[in-house]
Order: sequence, then C-alpha cells, then structure tokens
Amino acid sequence: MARSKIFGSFAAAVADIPDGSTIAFAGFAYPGVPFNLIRALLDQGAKGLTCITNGTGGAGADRMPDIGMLVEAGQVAKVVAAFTAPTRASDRIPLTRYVDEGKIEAELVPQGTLAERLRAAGAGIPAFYTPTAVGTELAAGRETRVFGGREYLLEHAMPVDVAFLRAWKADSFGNLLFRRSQRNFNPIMAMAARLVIVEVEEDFLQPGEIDPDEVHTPGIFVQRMVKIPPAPEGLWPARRAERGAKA
Amino acid sequence: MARSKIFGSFAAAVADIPDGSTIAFAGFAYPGVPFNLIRALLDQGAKGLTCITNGTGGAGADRMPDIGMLVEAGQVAKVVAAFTAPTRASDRIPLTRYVDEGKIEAELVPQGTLAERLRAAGAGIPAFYTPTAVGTELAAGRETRVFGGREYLLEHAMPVDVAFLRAWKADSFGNLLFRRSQRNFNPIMAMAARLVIVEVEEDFLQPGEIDPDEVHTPGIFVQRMVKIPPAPEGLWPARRAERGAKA
Amino acid sequence: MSGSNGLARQQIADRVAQEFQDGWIVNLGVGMPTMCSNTPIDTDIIYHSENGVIGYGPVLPAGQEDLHLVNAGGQNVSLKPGAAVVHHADSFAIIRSGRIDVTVLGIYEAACNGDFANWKVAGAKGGGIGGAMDLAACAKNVFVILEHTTRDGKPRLLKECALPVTARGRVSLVATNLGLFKPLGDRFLLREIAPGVTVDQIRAATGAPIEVPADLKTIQTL
Amino acid sequence: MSGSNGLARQQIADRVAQEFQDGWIVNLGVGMPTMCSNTPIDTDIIYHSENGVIGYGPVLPAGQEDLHLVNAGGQNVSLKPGAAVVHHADSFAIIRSGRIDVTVLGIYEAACNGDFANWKVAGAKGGGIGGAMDLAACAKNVFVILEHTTRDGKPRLLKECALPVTARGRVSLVATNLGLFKPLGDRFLLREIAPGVTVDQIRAATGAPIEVPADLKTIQTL
Repeated sequence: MARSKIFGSFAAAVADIPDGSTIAFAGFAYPGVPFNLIRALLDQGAKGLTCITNGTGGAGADRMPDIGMLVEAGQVAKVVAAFTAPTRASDRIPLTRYVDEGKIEAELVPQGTLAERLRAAGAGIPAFYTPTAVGTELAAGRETRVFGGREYLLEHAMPVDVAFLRAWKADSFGNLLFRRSQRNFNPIMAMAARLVIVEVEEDFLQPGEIDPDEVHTPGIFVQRMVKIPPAPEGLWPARRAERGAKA
Repeated sequence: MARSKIFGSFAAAVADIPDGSTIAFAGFAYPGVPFNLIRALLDQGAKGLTCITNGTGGAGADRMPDIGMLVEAGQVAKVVAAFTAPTRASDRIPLTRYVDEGKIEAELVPQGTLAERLRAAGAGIPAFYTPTAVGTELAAGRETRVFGGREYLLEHAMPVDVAFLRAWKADSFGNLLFRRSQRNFNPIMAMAARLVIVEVEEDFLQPGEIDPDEVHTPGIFVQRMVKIPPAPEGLWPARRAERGAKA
Repeated sequence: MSGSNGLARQQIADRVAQEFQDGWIVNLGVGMPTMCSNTPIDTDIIYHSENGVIGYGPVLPAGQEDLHLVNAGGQNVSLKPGAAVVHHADSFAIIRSGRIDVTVLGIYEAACNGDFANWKVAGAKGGGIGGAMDLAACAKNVFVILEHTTRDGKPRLLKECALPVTARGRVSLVATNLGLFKPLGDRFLLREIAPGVTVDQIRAATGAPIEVPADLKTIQTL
Repeated sequence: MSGSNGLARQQIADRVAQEFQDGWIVNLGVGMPTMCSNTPIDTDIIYHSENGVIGYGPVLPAGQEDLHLVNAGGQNVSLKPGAAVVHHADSFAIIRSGRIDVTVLGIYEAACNGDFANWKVAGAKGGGIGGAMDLAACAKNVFVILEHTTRDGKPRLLKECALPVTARGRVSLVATNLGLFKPLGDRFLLREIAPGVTVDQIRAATGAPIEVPADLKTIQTL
C-alpha cells in the first residue's frame, strides 16, 4: 500500500530539493560517497545550499563529483566540515578561494564532533558536552562546563533537511547494508535527516532477504533509493591503476 | 600473544568483582539477560553493589536468577532502573519492601534516558539534554534548559565498572553477535563498562568467522567470556509450555 | 450510574487501531494497547517496540516462540519481512527524534489539559516508567486507553491529574469503555460514544466538563 | 648547523612503533604516522581508524584493493581476522571514551608544555582538523611526529606554539629526525638521540630548553 521508495533516476530523486536546503553528504575518502546524487544535484541546480560533509574534495586529477564542484557551480552558501582548508599549505582545494573571498561561509568542526552532532540530531538530543576542542581557537568565546574536574564544550545537534547516502545493498523497504568502511557517516546522516536519498550498488532485494540482525540502517529512515547503473552511465570509484589509465 | 578472553567457568569470570562495584545487567524480558552470571554473582557474594538494569524482576513462579535475588541476598546498596516498583498496585516485586524500609536506594530513570546515559558514558559524553521527563516529578528541582523554544532536562553519563552480557555468538577475540531482541541494552552496556563479561550461547568462533560488517559489539569492548553449558548445568530460558511443565 | 458498561477491552483497542494511518510507525504499550495489533485493519502499519524491534508481527503460538524475540510487553512475537533490530539507544533515538507516529499507552488518569499519569500509584515510593515518559514526550501522537472509572466508580478523566504525571499536554486521544475523547484544555470533546451508553452517564462518570457535538456519532464495533 | 640530518622518515616511524605495547589499540594519523604500521614489531597491535575500522592490516597491492575499505589516510588496507566495522559516531565514541591507547599524529609544532599544532597554517582562514582534535583530547597517549625544523631551518619544537593548537598539554612523546623527546613543562627531555646527531645541533635547532640525561641513548635503527 505504501508508495514505492525506488526511483527510476537520480534526477527524479533530487528534483524537488529546494534552494536553501541543508544537505548532508556521506562518505570518507571514496567509500560511501554518493557520487551519482552529487552529479544529479549539480544538474538540478539548487542554490544557497548548506553542505554538511567530512571534506569538500577537489584534489586529484581523476576527480569524481564532489562538494567542491557544487561550490564552483555557485550552489553553496555554507560548508560545515572537518576540513575547510587543505592540511598542507602547498595543496589547493576549490573551497579555499571562495572562503577567502567571503563568498561562502565555512564552519570548521572536529570530525568526532561532526559525527556526534549528527547523531544527536537523529537521537532527539538538542545539545551535549564534549572534551574535544577545549582550549583551542574553536572553543574561543564559547560555553564550557566542568564535569568531574574536566572542562567540556557545549555542542548542539545538527539536523539536516536531506541526506545523500551510498549503500551496498538495500531491500525495497529501505533497509540498508554498507560494506566495510563505506559505512562511515551514512547511518548517522540517515538518522539526522528528514529526507534520505540513497544510491545503491547492488540490485534491490525483497523485504525479508536481509536478516533483521544485520541491517545497518532500518528502512524507516529511508525515503528514496536509486540503483546505480553500470559504468559509464553510473559513477563507480576505480582502482588506482584504472584511474591512472583513464586519466 | 594477548591473554585469552575465554574463561572456564562463570565463577572464575566474576571471582574478583569487589564489594561496592557498579554493575550493569543487560536484558529486556528474557532475551539477553545474563542469568548464569547473575547466579555466579549470587554465589560469589559481593556486597554494596549498585545495579543498573531495566527492571529487577522477581515476579513469576518459574523465576530465573535476577536482580531481585541479589536484593534479597543483601548484596545490593542501590538500584538504578526504569522499573523500581510494579506497574500494577496489586503486583509485588522483592525490591519494593527493601526500598520502603529504606534499606536500598532506588533511582528511577526513564528507559530511554537510562539507555542514553549508558551510551553517553561509552561515548565520552559527560552530559546531554533530553526532552524526556520534563514537567514531571522526576525533573523536580533539576536543571533544565530551553533549546529552540522547547524545554530539556540535563542528564549525566552513567559509567559502570562491570557489565554482564548475554550474547548469541562470539569469536575468541570478543566480537559479539546478538540475536533478535536479545540485543537490547547489551551493546551500550558493553561500551559503558570498564570490565565486560559475557555469557555466550553458541560455541566460540575463530577470529575471521564473523563478518566484520555484522559485528554488533567489537571485541575491543570485551574482556571475559564464558560458554553457557547445556541445561540443566547452564541456565536457558524455556518456552512458556516447558516452563509450565517444570513448575 | 445507569446504562451499559460500554465497550469490552478489545473493542476499545479496535476503535483506537482504526485511527492509525497508512505507513504509520506505531508503538503499543503493555496491556490493552497491545490488543490494537489484533485489530484487522487494511492499513500498512510498522510496529516498533522499545527493545529495538522495528516491524514485528503477530504473537506466535505456544511451542513456536522464538525465545530471542519479544515485544515491549514480553510477548514472543514474529517478525514481518523487512523488519530490523537495533539496540536500546538507537531504539530510543527513534523515539526521541519524533519518528514514532503514535504511541498508545495504558494509563491511570487523563486530564483535559492533555496531561496523563501512568507510572506511579498513590503512596508508592518507586514507580514503573519503562519507556512511557520518552514515548509520551516525543511521539507525534499520544493516544491513551483506560477504563473510564476506577473499580470503585471514581472518575479517571479529570480536570487535572491527581497522580504524578508522565508528560504534560501531550495526549490527543483518550479511549475508554464509554467513548472516544479529545482533550481541549478545559474540557473533553466527546468524539464518539459507545453503543448503549448515554451522555448523562458519561458526565456523571467524568471529573471534567464534556463537550458534546450536535452530530455525536456512535462507535462502530467490528 | 652541522652534523647529520638524522633519521629518515621511516626510521622515525620505526622508533615510535617500538613504543607500542602488546594489545594496544593504535590510531595512526595521515602521513608519517601511517608508516608506523610498516615497522616489524612483535607486539599484538589493533589498528583503529577514524572511519570506523577496528583491526586493519597492511595496505593491499595495486590491483588487489578492496574499494569499499580505506584507512584514515585513504589507503586501501586489508582487514585482520577479528576485525570489526562501526559507523562514524561509534568510532568517535571509542576515541572519546579513552579506549585508544595511543594516537600518533603528524604535526606542525610541538611545545614543551605538551601543546601541539597541526590543523591550521599561518594566515589561513580555514583548517583541516579531521579527527585530530578528538584523538588529541582523548587518547591515553598522544605521540607526535615531525621534522625537527621547517624547510628554512626554523625550530618546530618550541616553548609555546605559535600556530593555533590542536589540544593543550596532551603530548607525551615527540619524535623527530634528530631525536626522541618528552615534554616536561618548561623544557624537553631528550630521551634518545639520532645516530650522528649532536646535542649542540639539537639545542641550536630547538626553540625550548633541552634536558640531556647523563646516560643519553642513541636511537637503534632497524
């Protein structure tokens, strides 16, 4: 009776995302990055976006669709990330220039705090205390509190409008499996979002084909899914050698 | 090179638990309750215990070892639970008399707050805010704070010295699998504790036999495990009909 | 008091279950609320229980129980295809983040200001909260079920709760053996009345004003 | 400055890896720290990476990479038997709750008061923190690795950090190409010196006092 969660195209799955949305992008390095959904969002053109992500990417010759491209396309108003500048002064990422010119706001958040703020949003916890960043520039002027003789920083939940995920397997109800380090931010971003859109690597399974004990993200968190077509139509990360061959 | 985590008996696994320990007992109804470890603790006799548990049990003719028995044995100083009295006035649980007589302190905690306080302890979060219990007797005189126009209650992490778990399968490194609703408090109590002792239903597996993606509690959280022998030596919950037959 | 005793327990649960909408995630408390899952309704409901089970189905017959699987009431339920299990912290993350469309709770008292009480009896030192406070504070809809009066005939629907409350102002539907009520602040709206029961009977058995709509409907029993 | 340039990068990592104790859970930062896992040591180490991998093993050769699996440095590693994967919030729960025995971080500056800096270069508006602040604040031991001086010869071991710090007072071991140091508040203790390097050379290259023990040992390279 319920409407199908399976969409026929990435374009259809992201069509109604409005300007000004806050979108969380899963992934850590290549695994778990929703490359196909990012490309669809580039085509869709929503503007004034707030992008929550570990990093914005943009380095490397064999670049896949990334937040840096959304930045370069003028779609981004703000980035919240654990990396808002490269770690080596000699590296460049697209975001830097926009931040330096004041065109984009960048909020730098320690990776664990980023994860916990997303988790808090998905857990109905409005705020919590963490030891991370105490005594640093990031804590300057902010509220801290001592528990058991140690100083902690107050952090707020980070709810998001939309989460873009990439999963290994899914059943048609939306139960998701992630493989190896593909899991990373995916489950917690799913919990933090009102609308969860997933690109799925394997063919959809029937409900009941995934053991309930093995589900990583329950289907109640998932609204839309798209099967990733084979390359070159679908985007798949390649081995280093293959990437070299393409470049 | 590391010392084996597999112990030969429940008695050996609980032998050195000192008086005054704070112990978390997993389980919700029958599934996931460490019956064998509770019985071993009754035999071991540690006193002045603080017991963290969803409920203390003690009802029913076919009673299995429960926190109520530790209470009756005079081993308990304090209980922290989501049920410190029966929900029907006509029911009786062993704890009630001891609390009424002032012999045992009882801290009543909403079940979700109990779970989140344990999770916070295991996540290095000293305190957090929750909407639960605001405006009730449990919040009387306590610190609240408004976020986004809604009032929330400050709650503190609940670290524990020892956690007693019951798992379905385990490998010798301590990676645990729970089956169905056996999972309940087990994983978060494992994360909240310094010493985690597990009774395991199936024969131990070799490291590598559990898919890393399917692990519910990683072995780094587990210090001691004991295989549950077949009944009657080991304690196993029975079907209702079998329980009736026994009684 | 004259008139019918109104609905049987399963009939109250049946009426509540008919409020569930297609696709809802439903959490049923122990006791009468559990009976809602017996009601034959043609909506697609996902049952969630506090211990982390999402998508459970009917109770299994004796001898066929899965001893690793219970719902919040400790009943050995089955799983529907597409079910998933999470741990207790994730289960209450689902609750606190507002993803439960409705919780149905068995209670002691309901007030027309939307308060209710279900965790502590008069004079007790302790109480039994379970997950009720989390559910009551955070579910999108809070429905409560109770016998309209105590065994000795005293009203349980009140202007203000006498017992310690579970949550304030959260109840949107009160179902009793006598009728279906909506708290409106200073009074209850009588949405539907049980067959054979009179409005006077309800007024006499209630500790708060009752508003009766001109087109008062009678509860259709299944 | 005269004397040897001291240790090669892998040699610095080798010396740090010899500090790991049996059964330790070790988190290696990007860059030189990653090289610690190349060191042949006969202790049982569990490698944890921020993205939720517990128990990873050597980097897989080109062509054999598992594209679903990387460590914190984005390298396609393997898994050891007994490995487990968790999501990002659980991974940092492990970090914040103090279960990482040691984190080894590549840094810009270390101070003898135990502060260090590794996330923001001078003049930059943003920075790259990754998981370093969580690890630095919460790991049981914080070891840092860096070249003893900048490319133009300025000291990186200082009395106080000039760059914004990552955490305060948490460093217990500083490893450079010139030696192994322990911050002692107002000075560094020179625990071991690199072969061919002189104490005078270290003093000239360091922006903080150096305490030299009477029985100064030379680092044994593998």
